Amino acid sequence: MRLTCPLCGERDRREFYYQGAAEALQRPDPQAPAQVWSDWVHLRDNPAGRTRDLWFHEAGCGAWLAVERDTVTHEIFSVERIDAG
Amino acid sequence: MRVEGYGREIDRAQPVGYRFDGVSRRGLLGDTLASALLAEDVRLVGRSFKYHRPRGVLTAGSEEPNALVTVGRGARQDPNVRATTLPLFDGLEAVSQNRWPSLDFDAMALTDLAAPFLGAGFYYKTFMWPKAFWEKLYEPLIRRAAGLGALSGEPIEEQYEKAFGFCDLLVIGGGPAGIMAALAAAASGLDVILADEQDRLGGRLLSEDEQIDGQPAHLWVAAQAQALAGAGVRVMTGTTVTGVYDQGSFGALERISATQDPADATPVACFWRIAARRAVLAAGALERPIAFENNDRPGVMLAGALRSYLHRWGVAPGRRVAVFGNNDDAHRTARDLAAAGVRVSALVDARPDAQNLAGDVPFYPGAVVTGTTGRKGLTGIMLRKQGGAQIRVEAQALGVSGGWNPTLHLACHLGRKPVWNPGLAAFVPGDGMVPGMRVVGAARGAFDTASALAEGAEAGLAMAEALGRRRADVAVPQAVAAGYGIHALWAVPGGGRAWLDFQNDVTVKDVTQAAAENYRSVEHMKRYTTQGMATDQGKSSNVGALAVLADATARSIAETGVTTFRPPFVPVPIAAMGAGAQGKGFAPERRTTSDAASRARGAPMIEAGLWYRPSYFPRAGETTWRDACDREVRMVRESVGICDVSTLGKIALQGPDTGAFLDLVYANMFSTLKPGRVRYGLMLREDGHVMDDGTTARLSEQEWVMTTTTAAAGQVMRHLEFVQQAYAPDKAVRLTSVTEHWAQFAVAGPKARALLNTLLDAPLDDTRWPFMACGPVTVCGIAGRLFRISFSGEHAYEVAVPARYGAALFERLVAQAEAMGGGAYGMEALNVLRIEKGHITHAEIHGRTTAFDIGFGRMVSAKKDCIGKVLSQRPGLTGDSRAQFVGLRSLGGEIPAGGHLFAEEAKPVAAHDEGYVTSTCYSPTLGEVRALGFLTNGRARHGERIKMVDHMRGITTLCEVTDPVAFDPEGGRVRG
Amino acid sequence: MLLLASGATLCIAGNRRGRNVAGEFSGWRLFREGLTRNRGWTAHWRDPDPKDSYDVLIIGGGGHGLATAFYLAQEHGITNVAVLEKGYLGGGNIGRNTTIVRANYNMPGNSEFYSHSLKLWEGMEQALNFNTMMSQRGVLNLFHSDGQRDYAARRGNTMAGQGDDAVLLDRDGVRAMVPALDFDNGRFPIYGGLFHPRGGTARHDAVAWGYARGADSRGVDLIQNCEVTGIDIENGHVTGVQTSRGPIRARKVGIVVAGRSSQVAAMAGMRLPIESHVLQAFVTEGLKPCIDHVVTFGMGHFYISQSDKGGLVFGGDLDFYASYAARGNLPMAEHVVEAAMTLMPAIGKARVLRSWGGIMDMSPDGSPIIDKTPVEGLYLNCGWCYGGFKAVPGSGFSFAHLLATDRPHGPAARFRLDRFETGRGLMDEEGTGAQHNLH
Amino acid sequence: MAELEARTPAHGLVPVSHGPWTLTEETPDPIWTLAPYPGQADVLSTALLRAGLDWPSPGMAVSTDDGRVLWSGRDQAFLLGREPEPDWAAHTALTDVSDAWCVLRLHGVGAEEVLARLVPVDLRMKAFPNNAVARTLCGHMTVLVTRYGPAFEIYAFRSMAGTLVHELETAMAALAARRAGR
Repeated sequence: MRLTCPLCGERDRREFYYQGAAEALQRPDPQAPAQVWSDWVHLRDNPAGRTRDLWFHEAGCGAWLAVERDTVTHEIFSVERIDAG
Repeated sequence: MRVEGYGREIDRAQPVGYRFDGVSRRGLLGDTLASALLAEDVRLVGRSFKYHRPRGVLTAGSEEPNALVTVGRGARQDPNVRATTLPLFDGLEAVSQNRWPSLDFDAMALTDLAAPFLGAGFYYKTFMWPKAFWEKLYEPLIRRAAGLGALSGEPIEEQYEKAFGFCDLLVIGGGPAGIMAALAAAASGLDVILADEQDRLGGRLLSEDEQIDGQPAHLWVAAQAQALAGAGVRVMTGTTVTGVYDQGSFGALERISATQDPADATPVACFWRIAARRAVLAAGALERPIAFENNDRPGVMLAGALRSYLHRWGVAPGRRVAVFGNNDDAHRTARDLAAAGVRVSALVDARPDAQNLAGDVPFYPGAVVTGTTGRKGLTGIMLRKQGGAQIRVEAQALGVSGGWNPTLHLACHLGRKPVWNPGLAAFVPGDGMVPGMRVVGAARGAFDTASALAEGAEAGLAMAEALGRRRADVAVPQAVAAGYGIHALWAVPGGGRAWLDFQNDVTVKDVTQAAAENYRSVEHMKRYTTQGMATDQGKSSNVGALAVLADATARSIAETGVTTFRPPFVPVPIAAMGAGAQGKGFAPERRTTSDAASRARGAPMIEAGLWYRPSYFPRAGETTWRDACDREVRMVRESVGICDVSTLGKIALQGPDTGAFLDLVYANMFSTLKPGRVRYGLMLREDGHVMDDGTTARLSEQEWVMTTTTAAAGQVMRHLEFVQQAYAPDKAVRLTSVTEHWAQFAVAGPKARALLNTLLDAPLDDTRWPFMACGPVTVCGIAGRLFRISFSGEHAYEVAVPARYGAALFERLVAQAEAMGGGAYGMEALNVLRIEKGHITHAEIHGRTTAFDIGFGRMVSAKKDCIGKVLSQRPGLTGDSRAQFVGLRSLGGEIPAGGHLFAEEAKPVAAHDEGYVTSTCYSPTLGEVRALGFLTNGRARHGERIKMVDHMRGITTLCEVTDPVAFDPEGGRVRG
Repeated sequence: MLLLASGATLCIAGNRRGRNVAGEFSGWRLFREGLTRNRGWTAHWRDPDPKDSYDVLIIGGGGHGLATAFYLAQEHGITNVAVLEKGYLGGGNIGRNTTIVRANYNMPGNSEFYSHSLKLWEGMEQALNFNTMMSQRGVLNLFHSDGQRDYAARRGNTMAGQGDDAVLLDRDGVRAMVPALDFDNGRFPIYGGLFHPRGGTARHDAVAWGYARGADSRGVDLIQNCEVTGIDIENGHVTGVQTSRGPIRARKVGIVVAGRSSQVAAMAGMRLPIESHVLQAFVTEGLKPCIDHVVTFGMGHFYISQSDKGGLVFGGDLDFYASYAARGNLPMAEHVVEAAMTLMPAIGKARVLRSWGGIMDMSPDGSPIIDKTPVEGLYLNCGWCYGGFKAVPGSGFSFAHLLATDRPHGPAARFRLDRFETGRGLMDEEGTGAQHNLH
Repeated sequence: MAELEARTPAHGLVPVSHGPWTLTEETPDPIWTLAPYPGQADVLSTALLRAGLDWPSPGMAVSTDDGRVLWSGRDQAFLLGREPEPDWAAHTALTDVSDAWCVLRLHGVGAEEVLARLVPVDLRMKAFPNNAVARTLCGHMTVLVTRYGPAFEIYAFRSMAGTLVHELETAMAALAARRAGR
């Protein structure tokens, strides 16, 4: 697998650390009910198809990236920095 | 036998001496082991897996199922080598496999007599009684009988390597299609790699008598090799592309050297990882046999392989050769052999309407071979002529062609299935099976040379166009467009055993029996019969077997489907794919600046993650590690000790928003920390458990430095980057790892200040340097940093200098400490010191503990949000039912880490389990065994007696539950 | 529509003993058939068309689903049961794993469950009249530091407390058992190992076939090529399923579809604490016996054993990214093989013949779920991470118990769905927390 | 007070030669990381221009007589060979990492073939010209690789100097043997 890092260009999968679904970016409000928090940490859509998840270019530029891709075909649609705003 | 005037690849002037099964033999330079053996009429070369049937060479390529040998001796012993692809070299020693005592007389061949009782899946139905006998008797017997070659049992000696390659276009296969694709793409400006499995380009053309552009095809190939080099194509011969992975990633195995010369440092093989923007699969096709009774005799070969042996190595495997086929291509074998003067005793064609294309040979259209004679080597074939008459024909070799299967394996590696083409009686690749890959030539089912050339050229141009280049003008050479005219024939009906998978001994009957037992799915059939699971992965047998299955289940072949094509296309040595990892190469070694000095002092070094740290520093007269450890602990408690703590993660944080950022990542408050001060911090995961702990110092208003544990340094850095980029992207805070920049040493003990004062430009005092102070210092004239922090519980500092001075400073510190009655201390003493003080490490914060568990529940600040705060308040993460951090004082005996805790009278079984021990030591300070652990509701149970049971070491010890802090609970010493 | 009162138990007379349509298997039978040209062998299971309704539907004809059906019939006499399989029986992870069987877990919950499962393994062949080639050759977990040894001891003590077997070996003990390891030059020295003699391997496909044959012979309908496309729910009760072969009514429905759990649960409107990940495994060409146990490396995921056919079967870590493509990527394959080279360089000449990938249900604590769902009559069995194969008998037994009695089965009582919300009874063996792919 | 002796990261490990390649140690001193705060990259860029330098685009280095600035990752660059101006701290995090890196120089025709054994990035001239920079891997180590003049510079963690030299030397020796065999 190869990912095109917005900073480094196309790179081998071995340079990246994978974390999980990109919904980790939407951290609930500290006042939100406990169940909202628990669901956010534990539950996943886990789609068989298009998904958005988080990868860290750990052995590269150090950018955390949101990758849109297909979990069945492994096609990659986009790679973005999560801090790009 | 050798055939005069043939053999494009051999040099008749250069004999090569080798041994097979101990017999000295002679081949020619350019031979493979298989061609050399066949040239000397050695037909029996191996034994099958299950019935130990005699086996001979079937193919001329890597798909060979039969001719597997073991090469070399000692650590260089290499089992399961295909004789068909092994280049002959002087001194080669090869032996046959899976036979005892010899290839010629194999006692295990008795199993063949029991074959009626050993059909498909027999082992699932027996060996169940008596129960113990499976493991004691049957399984060992089966294991010994199974397997092929043997490993030497010694670590390998040769070099292997790995490499990365990059290109615009990867062309897989260097036959006519591949050559044209590469030429056309390169001419259009692409950066091309052309990989071919054989050690020369040409593919099938090497084995054929054909013309291209008016010249013999193999000479045309030689000319193209020049052209490719001229066009800048990177030609990788001897390189098999083994796997296709996502986004144009490919694995490939390059065989470099097979000479087994210990003096040669050349790697044996290189495993390539190739990234290509586009790919052309031009891997050709593989011929398949036809099943008929006793079609497994040595001497029965594939028809195309006979042409390879004739044209490439000038070899015919017998004086009389018969050919059996169901397509026009088989006729070429009869034609070429006859032209070479080999007697063709029969050309048998199953097609009733077949025309003889082979010239003057006995021709039997509409006939089939129904059986063979000759146990260890073919002597004749039985054939049933059109109309039914049976005759016997003498033959030492039989070339069989059941047609050709496109070599489409790589196109299927991403999970797409090929489609059945009834006209070709073969599976062919569909479009777009691998994004960016195009399949051309025989690999797509275009079996004639003219089509291969044209399709290859077009693919090369199309790929160039797809990558934004202009198509070059490329002339497609002229070649014949030979017919194929296949009429499917999978198995000749008959009573005896007709073999499909030669290596695994799977017969037509096995497949029909599997179907009768309702193993009708192609996957069930494969797994039940082991069809296609041998070293060749069924390359020549799978399609025939599933055709038999389709017939047995009254389904079409298309409906029946194929099993999954999986990498690697050819087996890859573990040593190649894992090159570099043998010994220390598995992971980088990290050494501190004091490493050499520690080793010089005799310290045994132990692994701490990737780092090496000293275990203890032995001194004369000390006989055990405990002697040294106890002495080092006393040294720190009584005078002063030096310990390299550089391995702890150090992260520089800068920027006006750092305080707020730290408040988010730490459970406790940091924004209130004053410059020049240090604070202990506890970091949680978002799920509310403890991630790591450490100290963070505020060096100035905007400059902070965090320490992490050695174990979690990488994880914490990654986590901090995530929190910053995800939740605080606009905040002015930047993180930089400075772990490697600073060499940092703990100076601990009552004389720590006195020691440092001998090295610092300005002396320390309690007013400027109270406990938890930090700031810049000058050490021996070098700008450094000082932190008054303590893991040992003593008056202690950590002093940091740029790493280039680390080695020198360590020596100075240790020398000074020794002069003051102290010295260096290692991990063992460090561990004792912290256990005495009840300080946690990752033995305690092992990922399942909460702040509550370790008694730090109140550190989770109520005044602010932090990572992990909400989930740390889940009901299950606090309370009396949690195992809580406690100290344990031995009431006599050891308290090994890993022991479990039980009430004194309880039976030590799971139902009564109340906790466990995480850390243990003999405390020389307290003169007793002390441990740390977790005990259900432990904080409320200080003073209780508890039983530690360690079944593993057979130890039971009564303990008193205590506060974790065993020594100096008031903490007076760190401030003293 | 049929409404099932909550808590009602199903008790339908069934054939608990089972009469195999293919007849009893034995050495004698094999001999007899051999003499009569093997013409007497018949189908190991029927291929029935689905009926209109069943008492229990099991979605998923993998190892766990087939075992569930078997134990429903065998232990509870519930035989009006259908197993619905999208593809072929045993085509999921039971057909692509590294065949390791063990009961060497540390956390309460896992410990008692796998202990029970191992006992079922030990009687499986007699219970099924099918040789699944259970080979208790022993599982050896190596450790490479003092800290790892302490944790191995802790785990060994848990096992002993559970009544299972564990032996803590030092370096010499390991050397005597597996001399082919690199004891002298490896990157991470071998300190010792935790040996679990009753662990071992089994022939994975045979387990699926044995349970299939056993369930079929007790009256269970095994329906292949039948994909569930919807779950029918009325007033909070499950009433049946929609399939590619038409609707089927049922009083109870069990979901046992590792690798598709999230998709099937979504049909009932549920979101699961599951992420799907690829795990690769590898087999080499056949070799004469050289590794007699299951050996695992402690400094990176790597585990290896030798099959009865001679292939070295080994595996490693997840590919780490969410995926439903049952195939792996090169970097992880290389990493696994590199671990092989540092641990046992004597197998360097062995050639990797085939690699494959299975889809793992990764849960937030690395441990499974066997529980009711908020939908009455709908039950869930998922989250096996990579513990699925060894769990097959225990999972089937416990899930059948839950389906039949509506009460959790003792050894699986902690596999609750709500543990993540409450934080009670988490079973995080790895200590890596709620990041699914780290378990 | 006596000065402490300084030691370079690859002390005693290099030089190494095989075939046409030589491996030597470089000591660019000092090395500072420059990490402008969010929205401050332009300000830093202007300041660098004033100092005769420039803020490099990702994957590139700026080399002038006044020093070198190597892009070194997300919002970060290495400043080599000179100290940053103190007033840059107002908009940029400045960190002295001079001693954190072991810097090796691999010289010789076809050095990219040596590195192709270890580095998963195309380092051929066409893809990786002079002053190109990549943060990537060398074997299992995270590194920074740059093409500087006729040679490559490889920056790895100081603590890994031994492994770095060993891996490069192994690759050099194997490739040299391979070439000698032809």
